[in-house]
Amino acid sequence: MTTATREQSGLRTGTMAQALNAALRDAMRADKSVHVLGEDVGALGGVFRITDGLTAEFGADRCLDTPLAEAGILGTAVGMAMYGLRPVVEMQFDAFAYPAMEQLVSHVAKMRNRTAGKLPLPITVRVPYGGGIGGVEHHSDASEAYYAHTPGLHVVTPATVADAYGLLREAIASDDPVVFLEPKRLYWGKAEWDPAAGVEPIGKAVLRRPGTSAVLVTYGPSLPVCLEAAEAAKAEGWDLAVLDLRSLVPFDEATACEVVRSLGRAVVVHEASGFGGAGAEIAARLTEKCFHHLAAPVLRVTGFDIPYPPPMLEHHHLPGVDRILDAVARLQWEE
Amino acid sequence: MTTATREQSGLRTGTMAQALNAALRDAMRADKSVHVLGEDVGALGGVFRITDGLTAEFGADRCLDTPLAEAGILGTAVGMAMYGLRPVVEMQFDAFAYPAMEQLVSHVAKMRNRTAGKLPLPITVRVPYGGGIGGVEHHSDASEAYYAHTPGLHVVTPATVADAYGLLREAIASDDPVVFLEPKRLYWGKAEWDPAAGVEPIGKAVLRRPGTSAVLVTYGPSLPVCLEAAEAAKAEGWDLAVLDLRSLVPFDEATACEVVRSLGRAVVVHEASGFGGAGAEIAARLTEKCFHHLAAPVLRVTGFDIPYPPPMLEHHHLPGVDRILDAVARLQWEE
Amino acid sequence: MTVMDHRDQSDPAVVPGWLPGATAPRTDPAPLLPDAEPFRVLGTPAADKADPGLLRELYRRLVAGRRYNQQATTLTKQGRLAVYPASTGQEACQVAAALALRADDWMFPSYRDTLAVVARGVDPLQALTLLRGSAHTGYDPRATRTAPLCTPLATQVPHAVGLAHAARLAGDDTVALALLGDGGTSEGDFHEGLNFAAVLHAPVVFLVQNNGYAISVPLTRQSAAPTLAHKAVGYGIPGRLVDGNDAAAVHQVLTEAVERARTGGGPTLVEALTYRVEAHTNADDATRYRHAEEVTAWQAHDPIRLLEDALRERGLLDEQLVAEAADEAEAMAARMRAEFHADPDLDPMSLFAHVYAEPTQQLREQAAQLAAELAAEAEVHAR
Amino acid sequence: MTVMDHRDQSDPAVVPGWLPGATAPRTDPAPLLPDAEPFRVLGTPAADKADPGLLRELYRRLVAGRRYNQQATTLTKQGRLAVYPASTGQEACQVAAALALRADDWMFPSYRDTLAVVARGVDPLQALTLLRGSAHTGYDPRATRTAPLCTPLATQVPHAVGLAHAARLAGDDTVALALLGDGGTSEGDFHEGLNFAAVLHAPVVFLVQNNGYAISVPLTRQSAAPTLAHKAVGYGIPGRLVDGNDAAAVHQVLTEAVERARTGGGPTLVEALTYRVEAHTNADDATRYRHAEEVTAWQAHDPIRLLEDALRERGLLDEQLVAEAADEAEAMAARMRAEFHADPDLDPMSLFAHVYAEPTQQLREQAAQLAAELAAEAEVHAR
Ligand SMILES: Cc1ncc(C[n+]2csc(CCOP(=O)(O)OP(=O)(O)O)c2C)c(N)n1
Ligand SMILES: Cc1ncc(C[n+]2csc(CCOP(=O)(O)OP(=O)(O)O)c2C)c(N)n1
Ligand SMILES: [Mg+2]
Ligand SMILES: [Mg+2]
Repeated sequence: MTTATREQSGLRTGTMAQALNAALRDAMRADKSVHVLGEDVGALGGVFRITDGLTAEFGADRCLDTPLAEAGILGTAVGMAMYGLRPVVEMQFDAFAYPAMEQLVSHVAKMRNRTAGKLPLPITVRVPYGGGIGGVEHHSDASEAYYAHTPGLHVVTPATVADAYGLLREAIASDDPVVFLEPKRLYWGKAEWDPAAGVEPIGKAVLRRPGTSAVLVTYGPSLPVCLEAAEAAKAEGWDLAVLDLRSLVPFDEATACEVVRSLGRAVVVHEASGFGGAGAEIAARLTEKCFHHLAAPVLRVTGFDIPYPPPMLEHHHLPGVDRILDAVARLQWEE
Repeated sequence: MTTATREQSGLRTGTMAQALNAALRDAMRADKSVHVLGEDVGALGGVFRITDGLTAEFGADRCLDTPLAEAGILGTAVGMAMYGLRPVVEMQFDAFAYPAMEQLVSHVAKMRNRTAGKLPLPITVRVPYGGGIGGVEHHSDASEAYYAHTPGLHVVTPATVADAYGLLREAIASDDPVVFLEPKRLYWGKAEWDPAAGVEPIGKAVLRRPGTSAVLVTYGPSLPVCLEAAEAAKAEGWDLAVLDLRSLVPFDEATACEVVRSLGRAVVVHEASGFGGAGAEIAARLTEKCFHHLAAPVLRVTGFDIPYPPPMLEHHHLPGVDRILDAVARLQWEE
Repeated sequence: MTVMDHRDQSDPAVVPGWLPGATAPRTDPAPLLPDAEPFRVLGTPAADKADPGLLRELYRRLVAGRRYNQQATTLTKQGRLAVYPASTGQEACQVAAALALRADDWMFPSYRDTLAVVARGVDPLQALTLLRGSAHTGYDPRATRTAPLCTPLATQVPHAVGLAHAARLAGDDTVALALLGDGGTSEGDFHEGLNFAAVLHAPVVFLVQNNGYAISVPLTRQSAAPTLAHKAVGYGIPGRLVDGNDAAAVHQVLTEAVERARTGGGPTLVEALTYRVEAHTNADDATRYRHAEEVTAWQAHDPIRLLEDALRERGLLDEQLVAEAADEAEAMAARMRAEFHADPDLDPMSLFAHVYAEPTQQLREQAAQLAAELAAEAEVHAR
Repeated sequence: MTVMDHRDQSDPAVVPGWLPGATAPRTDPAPLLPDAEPFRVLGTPAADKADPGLLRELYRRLVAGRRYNQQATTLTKQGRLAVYPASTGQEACQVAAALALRADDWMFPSYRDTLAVVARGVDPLQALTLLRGSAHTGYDPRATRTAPLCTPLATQVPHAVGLAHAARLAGDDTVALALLGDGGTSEGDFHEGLNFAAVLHAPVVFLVQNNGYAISVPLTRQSAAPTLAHKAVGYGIPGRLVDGNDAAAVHQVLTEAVERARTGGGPTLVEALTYRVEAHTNADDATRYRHAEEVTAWQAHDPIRLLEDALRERGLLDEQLVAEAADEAEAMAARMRAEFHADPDLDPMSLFAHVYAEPTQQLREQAAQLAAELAAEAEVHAR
């Protein structure tokens, strides 16, 4: 994938929300063709404030409050991209991207292919993603499986502040459409990051923690809980590696297979419902490619196969440290 | 699942399209609350003639030509179901169900759960499904993975004429919403079937062909090609079993695991794109449950990860006998 | 004759088939267009003729409604509700919508319409489970003929249409009322729902509470239509414009529309002009997108004040009424405080109870897993 | 001043903020409403003043268009096209739409508008790859400023709006024209697109070819609106009604709408009343849902016939024109027959060429797999 030029430098400290905001601002400064549009992205700065200040700096033409209609937003972005712009669309919550499903699957994902490469659509669709923030129904869906199964889309989700900045810059610079999933519950976590430092480009997984016993394969909102589980696992005598996929499409099979082959045991962790989730693809693929290196089947720890629960019960649904360690314990250590 | 009463009896001969038509007619005769609605389902009998004659017999109130708006159709069906009807919705082609994705995911799938069981929605969503009929772009999508990943939906696809009748009766009788995927390219295949005979209910897989070497796990449109491959495999010295899942949700793990454990080798076959497809779930699940019985990883033979090709190239995309046998050959027979 | 034949049978203007010269409007658009001025009762001569009982009833409920909004907002500040989208300033719409319906009619509320649901008779605490975060829908929609509060905007519109259509097919004279906001009219589901309603001639009424904003987006960025009620003509149904802060006017317009629907007259689109006095929800910061003067201006046009003035004018605002209304409101607020004082006892296993009529094998396993985890936790706690 | 500020700056009627009493229509609806009678030129006094060059040009292209429709339909019968949705009877709309645009404008056709695409200048064979089944879009949309033929109904509407909006932001005076059918107006995307267009004041024109049917569904089951053009008022844009079989009238109405859009006047919705003389596609059986008399009635109102009559009346239908038109049409038909006589040579490996800018690792593996299969097949054939 293309690597966005990094014109800004100097260490910054801030939340993921701020890093995303900085990425948008820097991308808009660097390239006049970058336009932001969506519901409440203007004066309000978005309900999560990711677009804060963009209308003030770039004007309402560059950061556009649209009418309330997601298919209309994405469809309008398609037309804008056809004229040479790089639209960055904000969907207000995951479940509110569903009305745009037809535009996404039948046009955004396919336009390059339908026109033999003549009409690529460099659209970034930002989706505040997943649960864990006490949102009432329809505010906490995790819909990455729909997108990852749709050929023509890239599907990216950052798990760190630095990646939030770096991957969003890469997504906007990409000539392909990118569904950019922003883990809601990581929006407010702070860290230091260097916008100029560059990050691994889209399509590269990163080993966030080395380990010798088994690997937790994860992405986006589940990275912190995996790191926590790896810490806790020490007490049980397990030294767990943690692999952050960063993008589901492209899927970094080489890196994932390397670590799985070397350890022989893996657990895939994500918060979306398990059945037909992205974890199924990851487990099936790793198994197929690493079969003879496996001491145990690749296990999955995921959300249950239920509609997302009300806030007071969501912690039972989301994979937590105990559930991850239970799975690790089932990795057939005895043999 | 509930088992629909079978008031009709006597052997019938006909195509899958005719069996589906008979199922609708018999269901409407048996239960006044069954209503059909969709685009062109009236005088025309649907573009595939599945609703042929229903308006003539039951009137336009029971078999309703709707305005052209899929979210409107499904949303209207939700309201009808809330008032006690059993709507059977026809989507004209898979890709034309995408506009209804929000209604499907946020309401149809969740309403029972959202209302603690007070508002179940006995809606059947019929979707002419998959390719292989020379359809131009947007007419051959295979979208089962989206539905199978959505908790609250049942996902069913018949592969035989008898199942087309039986499973559609079961789907209509079910108190849960069912996405009923009708393999387009099997619409015109003829067979004998007995409407009174009863079929295995939704949720039961059926071994279509016993075998001793390995099993092909499949569903819907890919069953015939799997049976063909099993025939062809005899020449190579393989005796392949063929398992027809019939429903992805509920997934008949018991039956599938039994055959996989007994044979130790399995290939999952479907025509949808492989990445994040239903085959990933099947492979991951069977591996997890049958790991120590496996002589080789569960392999997948699927459509490529590309937008559905134009008619003149579609045969390269769809899994065919050779591609299936290639996969069988990779099941590590030497060891 | 089937219900679906109504247009061909009853409307001789409908051309039998599509012929050249089938050009004259099939329906006369003139009666469909809303009046230029919103309909008003309070402060007009019509107020003198309004039923005193109704005005007093509206008053009691508006006062209770305002208090409900306040108490719920306070509960969010105390962390007792996850979120609350207040309808403060819109109480006239909420209450009138409920009173315009019969018990066997159906209401399809949007996420902001908790108060309308309560005014309809749903238990005020059960109506709040969604926003408390303890359960999705806390009431039985069938028992109360009130659909769940609907968050995905405008998706409830086709539901109302389908229910109304089914009721009509059954020969019942039930009417469905769908509530939504100005922003919701931009969604495809609004359009598809209204078109279905018109074509099906369904007994359904659409009430758009136009409060000038969709979160931060003002109406001028939402629509360029003369009024939102003008959208009706594009579906061939009447559009009506009403002052949404005039409870008597909203009540009358909705009652007429409901009656029209009930007696086979088909759907109506009603636009009520009103204002959301509070921020979008407790989580919102309205100072980012609107001026304080706007709020002040609307407070002068407050629905309770308008009604009080009208009642006073007619000598109907006696001490007893004021006291009764205040007591009722306080009693409800006290009940809310008492009930929501502590977190409820919830059964985590309920997560698996209503996914399907019968749980799948996979769900049974997942339930067993959670049960085991809970047991292990309990053991740890017991130690 | 940004483009987005246009309404607040240029329209003093826009209320600054949402205030009580913000009740008078913000836009006067009267000029937005279509006339009761569709606009006509041919057969009216206006025909005498129409530009003879334009009329002759329209004639040549209508004749060629009719022949194109016939030849394509014949090719389906010979199995040379996978499917063809003929626009026979609608040639006036198709041709006039193309002629109303400048080369640097953009056209957004629906799946029935192959002829409009050809009339716009796209190579007639390249325009047919989709329906032949050899490739999706056969022409370069950027080079021809013609979007791909769009099958998912009404989804092209917001595309046209977005492109027009982007052009306006760039300071270009490019206009976008979106074509769709009567059935397509029921889709949410139609609604959302028109609303965006109106709010963005985008230079876009919408042409609804109302041919009375969406496959089998007649207009009375599709809409209860006075006319489809009346939908315009709900967005605050003008609606115009035109006889879709009167090529001069469609041309004039579209030219005016395009000019209006080009000069900052915003979007227009045009409804053209016409008829699909053939079945929906070659795969359809129209006898199931409409009477033969209907077809006969429309043949008397055939667009070519109307134009011929007008030309004859003015002495413009000379032998040379008739011969020229026929020759042109035959030459095109001959080219279609020749080109489509045999199946094309297609490269299966092209399947992987344009999924992403760069293929993923997985796609490279899949391509290798297909290449190996093709090689193995070739080997078998070689033996
Ligand atoms: C489909 C969908 N998109 C976005 C949202 C997020 N959202 C919730 S409320 C709201 C604004 C609604 O405005 P309006 O319809 O005017 O109702 P009001 O809040 O003013 O009552 C938005 C954008 C949603 N709930 N559903
Ligand atoms: C979203 C969507 N739903 C359904 C279809 C299937 N379909 C193709 S054409 C058609 C009818 C279109 O009618 P209309 O818009 O009037 O155009 P016409 O065919 O008359 O030109 C339908 C239902 C589709 N292409 N897209
Ligand atoms: Mg509002
Ligand atoms: Mg049509």
